[in-house]
Amino acid sequence: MLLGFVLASAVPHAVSGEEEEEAAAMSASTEAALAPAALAVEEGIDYADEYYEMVAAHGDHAFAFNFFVTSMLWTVIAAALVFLMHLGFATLEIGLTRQKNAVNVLTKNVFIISIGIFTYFLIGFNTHYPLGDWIIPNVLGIGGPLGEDAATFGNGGVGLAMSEYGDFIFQAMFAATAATIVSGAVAERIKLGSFFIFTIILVALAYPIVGSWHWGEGWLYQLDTSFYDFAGSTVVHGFGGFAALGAVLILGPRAGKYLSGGKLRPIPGHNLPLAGIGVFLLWFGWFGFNGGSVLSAEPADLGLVFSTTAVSASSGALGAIFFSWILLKKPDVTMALNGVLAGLVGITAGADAVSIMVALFIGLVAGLLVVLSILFFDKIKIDDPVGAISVHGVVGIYGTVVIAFFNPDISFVSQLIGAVAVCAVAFVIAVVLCLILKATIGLRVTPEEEEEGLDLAEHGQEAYPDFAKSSG
Amino acid sequence: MLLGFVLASAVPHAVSGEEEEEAAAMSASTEAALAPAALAVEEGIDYADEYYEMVAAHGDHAFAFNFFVTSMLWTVIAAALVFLMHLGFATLEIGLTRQKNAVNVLTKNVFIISIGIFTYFLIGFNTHYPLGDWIIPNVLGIGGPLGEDAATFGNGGVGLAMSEYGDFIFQAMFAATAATIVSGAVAERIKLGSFFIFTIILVALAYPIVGSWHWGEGWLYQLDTSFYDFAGSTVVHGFGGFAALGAVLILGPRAGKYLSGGKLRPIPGHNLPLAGIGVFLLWFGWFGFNGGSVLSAEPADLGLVFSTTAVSASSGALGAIFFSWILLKKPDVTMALNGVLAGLVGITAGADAVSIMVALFIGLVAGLLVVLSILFFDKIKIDDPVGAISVHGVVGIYGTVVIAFFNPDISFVSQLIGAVAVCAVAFVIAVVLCLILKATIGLRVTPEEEEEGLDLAEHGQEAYPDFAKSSG
Amino acid sequence: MLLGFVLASAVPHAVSGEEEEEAAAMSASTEAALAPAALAVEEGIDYADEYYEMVAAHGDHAFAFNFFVTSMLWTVIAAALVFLMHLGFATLEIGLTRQKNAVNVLTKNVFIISIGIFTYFLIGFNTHYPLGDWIIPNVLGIGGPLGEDAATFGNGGVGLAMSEYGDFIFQAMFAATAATIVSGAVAERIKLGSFFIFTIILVALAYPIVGSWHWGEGWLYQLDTSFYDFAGSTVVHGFGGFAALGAVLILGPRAGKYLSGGKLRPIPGHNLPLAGIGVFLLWFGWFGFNGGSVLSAEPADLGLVFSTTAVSASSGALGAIFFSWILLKKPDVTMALNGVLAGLVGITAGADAVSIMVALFIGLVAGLLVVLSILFFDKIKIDDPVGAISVHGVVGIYGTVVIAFFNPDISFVSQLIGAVAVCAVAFVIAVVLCLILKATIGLRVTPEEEEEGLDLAEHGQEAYPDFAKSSG
Amino acid sequence: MKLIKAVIKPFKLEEVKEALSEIGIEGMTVAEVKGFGRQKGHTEIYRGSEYTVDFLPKVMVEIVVPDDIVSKTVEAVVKASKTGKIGDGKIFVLPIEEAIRIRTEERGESAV
Amino acid sequence: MKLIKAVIKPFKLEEVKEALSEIGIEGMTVAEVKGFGRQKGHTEIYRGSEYTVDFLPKVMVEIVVPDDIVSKTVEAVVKASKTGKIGDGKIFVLPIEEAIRIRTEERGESAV
Amino acid sequence: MKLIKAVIKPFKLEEVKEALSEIGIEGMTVAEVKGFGRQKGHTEIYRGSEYTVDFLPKVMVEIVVPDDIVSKTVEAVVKASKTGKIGDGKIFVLPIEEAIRIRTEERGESAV
Ligand SMILES: Nc1ncnc2c1ncn2[C@@H]1O[C@H](COP(=O)(O)OP(=O)(O)O)[C@@H](O)[C@H]1O
Ligand SMILES: Nc1ncnc2c1ncn2[C@@H]1O[C@H](COP(=O)(O)OP(=O)(O)O)[C@@H](O)[C@H]1O
Ligand SMILES: Nc1ncnc2c1ncn2[C@@H]1O[C@H](COP(=O)(O)OP(=O)(O)O)[C@@H](O)[C@H]1O
Repeated sequence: MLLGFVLASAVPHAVSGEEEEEAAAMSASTEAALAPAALAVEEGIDYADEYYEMVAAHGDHAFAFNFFVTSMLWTVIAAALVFLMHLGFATLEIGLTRQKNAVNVLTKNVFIISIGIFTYFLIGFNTHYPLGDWIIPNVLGIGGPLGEDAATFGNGGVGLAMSEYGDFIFQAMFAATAATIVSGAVAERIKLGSFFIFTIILVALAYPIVGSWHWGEGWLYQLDTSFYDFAGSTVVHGFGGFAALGAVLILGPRAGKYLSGGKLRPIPGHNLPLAGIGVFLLWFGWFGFNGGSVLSAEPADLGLVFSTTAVSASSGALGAIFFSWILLKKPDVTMALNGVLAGLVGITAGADAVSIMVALFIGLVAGLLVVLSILFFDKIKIDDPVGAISVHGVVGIYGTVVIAFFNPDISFVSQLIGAVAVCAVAFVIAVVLCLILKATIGLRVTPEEEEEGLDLAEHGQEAYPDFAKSSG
Repeated sequence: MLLGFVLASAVPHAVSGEEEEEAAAMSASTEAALAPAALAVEEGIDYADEYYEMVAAHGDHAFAFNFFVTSMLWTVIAAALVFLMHLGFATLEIGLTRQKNAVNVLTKNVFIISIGIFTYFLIGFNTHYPLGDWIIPNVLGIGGPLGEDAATFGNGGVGLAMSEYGDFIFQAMFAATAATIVSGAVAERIKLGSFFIFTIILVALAYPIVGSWHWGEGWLYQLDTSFYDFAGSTVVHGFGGFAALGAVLILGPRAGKYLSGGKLRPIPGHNLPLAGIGVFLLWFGWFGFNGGSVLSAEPADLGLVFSTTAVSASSGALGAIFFSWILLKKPDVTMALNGVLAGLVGITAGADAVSIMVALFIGLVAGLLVVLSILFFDKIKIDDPVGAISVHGVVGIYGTVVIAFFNPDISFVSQLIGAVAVCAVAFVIAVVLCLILKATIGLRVTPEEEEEGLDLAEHGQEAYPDFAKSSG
Repeated sequence: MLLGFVLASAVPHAVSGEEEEEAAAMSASTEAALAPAALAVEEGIDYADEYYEMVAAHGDHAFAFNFFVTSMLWTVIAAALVFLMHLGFATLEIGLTRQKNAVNVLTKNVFIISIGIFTYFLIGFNTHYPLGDWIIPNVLGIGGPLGEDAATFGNGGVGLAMSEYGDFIFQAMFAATAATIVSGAVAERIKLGSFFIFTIILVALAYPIVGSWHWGEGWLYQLDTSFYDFAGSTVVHGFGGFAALGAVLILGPRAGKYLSGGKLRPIPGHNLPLAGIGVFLLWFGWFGFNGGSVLSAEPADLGLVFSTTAVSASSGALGAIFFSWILLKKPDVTMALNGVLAGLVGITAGADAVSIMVALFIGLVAGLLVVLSILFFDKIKIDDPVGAISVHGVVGIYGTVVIAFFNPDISFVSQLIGAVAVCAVAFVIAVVLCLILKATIGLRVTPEEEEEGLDLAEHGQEAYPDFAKSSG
Repeated sequence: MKLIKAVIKPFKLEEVKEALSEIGIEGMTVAEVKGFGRQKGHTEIYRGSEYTVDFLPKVMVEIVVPDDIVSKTVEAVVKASKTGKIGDGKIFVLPIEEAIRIRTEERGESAV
Repeated sequence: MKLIKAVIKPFKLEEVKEALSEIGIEGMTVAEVKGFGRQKGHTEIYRGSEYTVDFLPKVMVEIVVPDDIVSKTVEAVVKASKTGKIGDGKIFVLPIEEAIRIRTEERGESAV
Repeated sequence: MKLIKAVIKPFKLEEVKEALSEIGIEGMTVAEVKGFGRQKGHTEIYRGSEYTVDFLPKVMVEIVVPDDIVSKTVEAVVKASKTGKIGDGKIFVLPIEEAIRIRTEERGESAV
């Protein structure tokens, strides 16, 4: 008997009187409830039947339904893991900046994830995935809020084994990432209000529009050989990294970092253990970022993606540790931390498209690259407190392009086009936005506020009021 | 062939000699083990058969078994996520109190989760779910330890797709929450020993008894239209929040907070980034708290619940950020943090019973409400260092009642009865308990100990011995 | 129709042109994609069919495939949880040592997990699981990198329901644990370079070789009654704890701890809340450590293992809190933290082999034992900043042996043989390694470097440059 | 002019500040210090081992005042900071030869 | 010899140090302090309640110099630390009776 | 009475305290400071850029003693804190005009 798909009742599940009575009856039968299940099966008691009916309702698709259930579960768990990356970003950024700005950084990060989810629901999701509903074909589609009937079974086959709610919540966690990346780069000097406006536009509009070119099946997807970016080395990290570069260019470096005479005075982060916590949490969350991007619980891909992700992060760390030790004579722990992240960003484009051995190589090179890139940007006076431009921007492009050499189905040209197009647009959007903010409400705090710290100046709060501060 | 349900062997799985030999034989056949599975299927090798037998043993219920497996997996993962909320509570409370009490706060939090699980096993679970075995019908049942045959398949149909072990471990993580909520409100002045006793009684007895009225299918469940509280806005958070109110009333405010002449001297928390970590972890864990309360891996509800939870938290944060910015002229980060929690508590009663758009609204109002509530309690000299009474108590009631306006199957009157009854009883229990403790072993440390800090006074330890302290 | 197992295509999944076109076509059909699934099933639309085909391809094994999918998902999630334990170890070690060494400790911990995964891929996995391919039968097998066709379905029946990728990534997270345990014990005085070399040898060779005796089905497995160690009380924790003891013996105590005249001057950790974070994270991750060791999503074992793990940790904490309160007159929070860990290590050998009530007892005794053991090692001048020798070594052996009294299928003699053999070998390896390092590049920093702190001496970095330091 | 150095209990700082404000003193400089004295330190415990912490947290207040209000100042500090319990602290009076206000380069009594 | 105690704004420390180095002063000791003065503290907010923080972070630099370079030293400090805004700080000059270099046990001016 | 200000290496504090106790000195006040002197600072590295930290952690011990035990005290401090390596620190002796014990309002030598 084919009962129809009970889950399809996409209106929120209310508590209906009858259902409750049934349930009451059921659990009142204490003995039955505690009986060994073997018995249950033999006697065919209600509760076993209940599952049966639910699943069996799918008839020939019952197998598929169970696979869908597991996949959907993985999707929401992966969403939670990606959510936790925002704590990783927050603690990394707090740790690598000064204590006088810690409240400000925390506020920005709470805001970013909140506005990210909020706007992704209202406009982002349906802009990101126009499903053919373009304003400018393959370039621009603007959508409204996520629909109310988003609990559907089967949203695109094995390749997207989740309901639309699942898709929404997973992608919503990604959306805020772009702004978070920028946050780290512009820290300790940007005005809170301006950063809020910048974030809203970046997250609600820029990210989903640009993202629609690839994941929304826009023009990058339509290239002869599709642009390939598994979990977003380019469309998430590259986008964020180059938006950061644009913003920093307009904003300028922190006061006191570049001295007259071309000398550089580093501004050490105030809590390296906290930065370390951030990186471990990011690595942890990345299992959801990459693993969830399998978009189902397909075990072959899942195993491969977890393995390539972990190995690339590891070799990124090792590359950065030993390279910084040789290059700088000392093992710089902040380089080790950035090495982990470089390994992760580097493998994100191709986590399902290369072998573990290749992942090991990709990560190792990412670890070297990020060290050089950080040194380079410091040299040309692009002041990026957390290294976001290098980690996400430079390594994002690298990771996107490098996989063309290891997987014959991926086109070097398409990868280059995609990476450059996305990053260039991100850069331009950020520059334009920052110029407008600068010309209107102002982009940067005053030198006095910067000196005093944004916590007191903008929030009237101290992050650590009980501790004596050092000013050497 | 119907082999019976092997999982039903509820006695702990021992290692039997034969099984091992079999296993040895199997993995010794290296080549077979590494052969592509396609081959495996074709040749019908042992290990594929082994699964087959296990699942097929359920005969017609084989579909159902797979659904059960996934659901049970989700239950234990959700339990782990809720467990992590206790780290969230711990860091939030440590961050929002002074450094001189950090060891004390940490000790309380390690104790709470430990005694919570411990007593929930020994008495709580079977008191919470009397399964009809009442002493006073629908009001009071006292149970013993969880049974040993708790590995059963099918504990209540789709609505509770987990073994009793799963149910136990998931609910055990909730049990300690009530005490944790109180912990934050009474911090920095309660005697450790008294707090321990208070916690034991609250967690081992009060919480499960009151909880049995709803989740144990007691009188609140028996109302004409059942009281509805999906994951516990009232029965967990309201309960904890009003127990906190009762305790604080007897305990009094921290020394130095309310000055003569009606003036108020805030006592800033010593580590706001740590408080931020706490809130992010709570949000993360709440996906298990609400998501796990689906009580199965049913994908429709799961997607909806994750989405409403995330969106409500987001709009709670945004509501609190902008409201505090307007009201207080500065964006107070501690209000932003409480806004997230308010959004979470607010949606907890109806996470599966409203649309995302309604969740957005519920969270937004929760964000405003919590700001006003915190200001209010400070005005009437109820000193609550972390805002627990407002976040969990006030918003808990709000979240419980508000859903009646959005879901026709939920009764406003039932919601009001439930919320008021549970909160009132929690309040009375806490007041009585605290009065008894005050009259006997004493509830509060001496003024000297409070001044010196509970870490030195009660523990003879310092949380941060290497850092210089500030006393301005 | 039997299509064969698509997942068996163990070569990394590339993006093939046709697949993409198909997908494009599919999601272009917007309406269909959003239609309620009930409809979908009725009309038999493509995407539902796609699942169907994938699963149905397994023919009679389709049930089994779904179970495998869920199990494999659990394996990778559990791997991520075990990964997070490394953040737990890192923060615990940072918190229990002095601020002047925090950068050094963080560096070590980033290195450990990275080199652990890195070498486990290149050599460890296939050394750990020789699959009969021994050099010295049942004692020593040395393997190469993990193969490229590791995405296979069915790697050992219900008892190992994961692909080899899954097995690799889960076990890789364990591998680094041994070195992490040592890290805590040798903290604040070991040379970074020497520690790196020590770690590489321990993790890449010693751990997998010794581990192969049990989990690789070597001689311990071949005992008349197999040695039983569910998730590794001995083969992970005991191994690490006794390696730590060996290393500390050669390294000696930290300067200033043992004064002339037999007096002891404790060296308090600089950040107890951070240590608390570490312990909560370890507890959280342990659900993956023990739960994942079920090696499938078998719900009966999963529920039992989560329950025994949580209850044992709880009673470990309570045991240590009250015992230290009675013994030392004050509730020492570091003892409470070690109590949690003792409860966890204690139950690790038998988490699936005892009832919850027995787990409660095992944890309680572990909590007492760890307090006594820490006092004992301090008395005999074995300086172990984090208590690793006691928590992992002593309690590891205890947990391994004690289960023989509760489970008739486990042999006391086998347990003793296994525990002693593994721990003794770990101890000897560590002693020899440290002696060699001492004689060559040097094992310990100079007294001046130790005094100044390893952060400045070895890294030229400060963990908390903005905070004033205290030197009382 | 004199420099009055007062070592007091930390929680008395607020009261001392107010007492000084009341008698018209508009400036002071405060440092966190640790004191060793007749008031013995306390015993702490760490992982089972007891040890004594000899140094207790104190606050040192430095106030430069014209000669004529030295005794008034000392009295104000004593009154505000006294609890009568051991460890209340000390006041030391030192001679000052010159005082300069950086902002205006004023010198002498008008600078303080 | 004199002891010059200068209370300055924290971000001026680097400049003061360099100014002193330039006139050949090779030693100084610096402490984090908090200042109370005409420069009023700021208002902070915490959970909705405003409160004033009266004490502002300052740095105290102590420099012992031979008598003959006291005024040069004072001038250098003034020049380097002056912003002209309220709260720039003070310099106090105190007599020193003896100075000893611990390492060599030298005494007097050669010790500083 | 004299105020003895000793700037020493932090890890010598314990020894200095014991040396002073031995000669019967029962009180002292200690502050964390940073020193700049002939002992050059160290080089640190952060994200690939080197920089020098000129200020080194030191501890300042302030001890008020009657005139007659000044030299004994100075000797005790020198002995306990000397390593012979650069950066051992300085001792300065300043005149004190008055000392008051807050608790008892005793004045003069009996107050210290
Ligand atoms: N001789 C001294 N020189 C400098 N500071 C001192 C001296 N004696 C005491 N102090 C300071 O005064 C504080 C209080 O002194 P103490 O002897 O404990 O109590 P009381 O002031 O009640 O006699 C000490 O903690 C220390 O900071
Ligand atoms: N009488 C005083 N004694 C000691 N320190 C003082 C005194 N007056 C001011 N100071 C210190 O000098 C700092 C600056 O003084 P303030 O009155 O705010 O501004 P200005 O120096 O511009 O007059 C104060 O913060 C305080 O540290
Ligand atoms: N002129 C000075 N005034 C105040 N403090 C000084 C002076 N010279 C040195 N010091 C303090 O003494 C410490 C040690 O001095 P330094 O010149 O490095 O070595 P040494 O004492 O061995 O000559 C310095 O770090 C500083 O704190």
